[in-house]
Amino acid sequence: MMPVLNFGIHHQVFIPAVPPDWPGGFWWHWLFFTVVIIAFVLTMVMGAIYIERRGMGRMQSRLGPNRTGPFGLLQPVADAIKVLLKENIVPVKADKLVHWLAPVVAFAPALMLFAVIPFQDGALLADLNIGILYIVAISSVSTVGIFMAGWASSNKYSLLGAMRNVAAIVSYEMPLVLAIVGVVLIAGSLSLNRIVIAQDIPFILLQPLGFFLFFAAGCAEINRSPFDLMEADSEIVAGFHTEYSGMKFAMFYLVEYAEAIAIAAIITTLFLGGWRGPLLPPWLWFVTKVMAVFFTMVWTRTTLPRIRIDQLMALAWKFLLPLAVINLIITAIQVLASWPDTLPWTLVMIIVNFTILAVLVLLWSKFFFRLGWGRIEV
Amino acid sequence: MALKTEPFVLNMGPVHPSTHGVFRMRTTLDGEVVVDIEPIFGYLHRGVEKLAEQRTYTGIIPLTDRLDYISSMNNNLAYCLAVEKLAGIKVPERAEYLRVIMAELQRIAAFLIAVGAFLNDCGAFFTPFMYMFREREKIVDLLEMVSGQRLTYNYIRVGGVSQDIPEEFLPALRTFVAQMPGFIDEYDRLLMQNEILLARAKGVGILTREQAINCAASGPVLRASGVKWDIRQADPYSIYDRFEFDIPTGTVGDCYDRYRVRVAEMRQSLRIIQQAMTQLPPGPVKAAVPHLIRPPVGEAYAHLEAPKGELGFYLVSDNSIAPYRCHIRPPSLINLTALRDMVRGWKVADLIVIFGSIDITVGEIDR
Amino acid sequence: MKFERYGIGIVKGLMVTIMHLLRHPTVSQYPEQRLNTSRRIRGNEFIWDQVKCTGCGTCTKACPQGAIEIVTSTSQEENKYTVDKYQIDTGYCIQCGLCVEACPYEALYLGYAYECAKYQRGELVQTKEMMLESPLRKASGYFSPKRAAKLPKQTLLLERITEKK
Amino acid sequence: MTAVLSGKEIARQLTEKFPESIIESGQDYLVVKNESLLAVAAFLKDTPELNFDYLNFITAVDYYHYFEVVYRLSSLEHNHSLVLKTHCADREDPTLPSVTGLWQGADFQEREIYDLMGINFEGHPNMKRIFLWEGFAGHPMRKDFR
Repeated sequence: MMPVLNFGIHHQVFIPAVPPDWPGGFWWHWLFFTVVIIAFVLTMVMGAIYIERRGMGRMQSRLGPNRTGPFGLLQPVADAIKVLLKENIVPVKADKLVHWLAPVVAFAPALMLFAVIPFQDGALLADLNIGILYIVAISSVSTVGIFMAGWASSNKYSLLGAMRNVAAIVSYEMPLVLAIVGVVLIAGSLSLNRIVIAQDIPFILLQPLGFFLFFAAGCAEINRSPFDLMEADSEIVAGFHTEYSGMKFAMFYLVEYAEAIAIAAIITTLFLGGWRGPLLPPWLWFVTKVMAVFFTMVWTRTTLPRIRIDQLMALAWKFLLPLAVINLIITAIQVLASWPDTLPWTLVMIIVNFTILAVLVLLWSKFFFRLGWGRIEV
Repeated sequence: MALKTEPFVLNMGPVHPSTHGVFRMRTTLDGEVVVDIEPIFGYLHRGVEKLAEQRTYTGIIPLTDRLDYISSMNNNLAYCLAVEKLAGIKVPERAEYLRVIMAELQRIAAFLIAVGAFLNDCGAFFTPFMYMFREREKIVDLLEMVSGQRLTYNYIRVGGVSQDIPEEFLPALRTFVAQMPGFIDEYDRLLMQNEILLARAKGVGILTREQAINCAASGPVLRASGVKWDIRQADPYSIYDRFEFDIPTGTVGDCYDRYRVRVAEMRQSLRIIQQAMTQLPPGPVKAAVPHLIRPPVGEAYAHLEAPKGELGFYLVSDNSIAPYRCHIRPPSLINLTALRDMVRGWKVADLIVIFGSIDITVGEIDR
Repeated sequence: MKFERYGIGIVKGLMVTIMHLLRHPTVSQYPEQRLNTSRRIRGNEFIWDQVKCTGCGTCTKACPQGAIEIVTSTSQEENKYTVDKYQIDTGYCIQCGLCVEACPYEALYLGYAYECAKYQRGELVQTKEMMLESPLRKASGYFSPKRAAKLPKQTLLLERITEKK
Repeated sequence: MTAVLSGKEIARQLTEKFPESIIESGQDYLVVKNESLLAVAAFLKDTPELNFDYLNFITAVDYYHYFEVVYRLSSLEHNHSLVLKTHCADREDPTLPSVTGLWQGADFQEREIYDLMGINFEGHPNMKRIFLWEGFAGHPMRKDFR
């Protein structure tokens, strides 16, 4: 049975990983979804760039790009063409091979993330039963590419940016994973499709603290503001891609947005009910939710200043990590207690969970969280 | 700190997004920590002081526009005060009031840029900058209306101002003064209590009271360190003794205090404009001053409270049509004296924030 | 227990930015939408009045940049100079307006136009034939209230934006 | 209003303490010998009733046969000011003691004077050109600079 054509049926039955009996086996499926994913990612990135630039423009009391095409819709295309036609400049002292390889290494994992994200019920490249583990494993591989870029550029700004990025990823992986575990506990599966199916009510209501932690850690992971230290333009010029131009820069630009879309898609899948929703077709629900999450990222980027590297670390280890552990324990207790799945009990749960969020965040920031000293005697 | 690391040198600038012009800092970093910095100037050196020795007294006014190019009116005023002191020229009443209005409008505009750029350095992605520029645009509109230029106003003359304000100026100014406090409140809401900004700016880059005085810091930098010293009240020039206003001061002398002092000063400037607007008398706007001024032999120092600090002109006359020596006391340059002590031990990110909170204009540093 | 610092500031800031989505943008679309400049704009053209100019050269002395060149010869009939050559290098000009201010006969004005970029430096030199007033080359109202009154009113951002507050 | 202290008044106090240090004194200025500059400056800064803790600016004026270096001092506490001057006759290698030890604010200004006027300040921690590049010939603010 091929999941491509039979959306919404196969999830009750466990599907063994045997090749279907049509010619080509999994290859058609693979080909179809690879094309779909690349098209989807590229389109979504363009949409994201458009939303980011226009939305940010309007929030900053200006218009944003509005000259290319109707409402400036073709601006991402124009940007892409411009960047393709640019000269590719490589610094003389750069490590040529690594410099060339870095964008590719960064770009591939960003695409690979989408392999396990369900666009509709069962509509995904590989319904891995360890989907979320796969995501956790793959999402930090981009860092290798970014560090390669920073190292190979032989530029001190690039190196600083790359170092910051590695430090941030290493720290933020922990609360990120722990926040996911809460969801996995409730859903009882590691497969993203199963998690979506388990969400009769979006998990943001059952896991508000988990959502908050995941959003913060996710933003840090993909270096969106206020955690955009690795390309902090006012401090280290452009961070790791200072020395990149032309198509290679475009790749990094693409990675940045593809990762943002990926995180938004994961948040949608884990917390917002994925493709589920009334009236509209599932894929439209999915895209809408992704864009809504992305808009929130744009919104925070427009408003918030950037935090410092030691504060970033402090936030990860002293704030997000303990809260994530507490969240995990509370979720485990809730799951073990196995509250009845009826409406009044669910409402109580929602209220309890939000209260826990508010109380924990306030208590922690008031009594336990200290940023520490910023100055070091030299 | 058992890990032994090797410091490296990073040249920040002259082309860098947040060095506010062509300014260069030769920083020695140990990882992210700033071990040492050496500011390097001179990329915008135009020899204004030497040029001034070859120009007529009136011809220097356009030059002063180009010192601190975001507060041209204050520069014009400082220079004209010095020449008036040197030549003993009395300025008509109306001109004095117009000067005060223009100088205060310019001060608000300059502080808007200072605060916007500071918040931008903190990493707020251009949003405060854009909002501040929107307000500055309104001021620039007003100043364009009276002077005909948007940046280098060249409006204040020796013995008054170049021409009277047009009749549509006062109503527009009234609207502006009525609107502006609302906008300042909005900026306060935007970032004043933001936790991230507090974490980034509070306690960062502390300049103690003693050191601020010893380093001859002036303006908001000095006041943020808790020194109640504003030349408008300490040594009133023009007609500032007729207005009521407070001097906002900080307590700690960190970046956040400097930011807060600037925002508070905008409100005080609005108060001054409001008073000046209501008291504005009719009359001539320029004293009878010859085209080529020949002040008697002597010297004069006139200083005023520019947005950056104490801006002074030290003029020596030899009774010719050009000054024998024209020295400019640049507040931006002197405020930077303490930069090294302020940033040592902080991170690179703090270096940018501290530097942004001092608020310099390279046109004035290098002259 | 004060809750001032625990997220309230961030939420306030987020509210300010999101509210701006509902406001008018403050920008103008330049080539299509032109705002009126100040009536006293010091544009980068010069308008020279052939009749009023006596060739006294005050403007040359007043110019801090030395951008004005004037060559005169004494005329036999009238008690006045004839201006043989009068040219301003707007490449040197800094639009300070001191020449206009200095002119005792109101013979020199700054232009109202501001789009006078040229491709070559030589084209920036304005000779006396080029500087005559014409409907295409309007004079600005700088130091001339009479002319200023005829020019269109300046667009102010203050009035153009209809935001609340 | 900042009170301008009479140079003559200060000169009287100074001659008691440092005899033969004053060259000339006027209504609002005071010219001291350059060898006693540091002592006078320290006295002006540290005497409680004078307390000149704020150095407004330093500049130098070239009078062809000598350089005049001008220090304008203020007291933020008492709100008074004084112009202190000193002369430097040597044109080839003019040297003055640096006041950076007393007022750190003199740092960049002394470097500026060294750069543009060519007056060497002894005791300055980092005496090198500030605006012009190393290796620039001459000092442009001198009147005979071509």
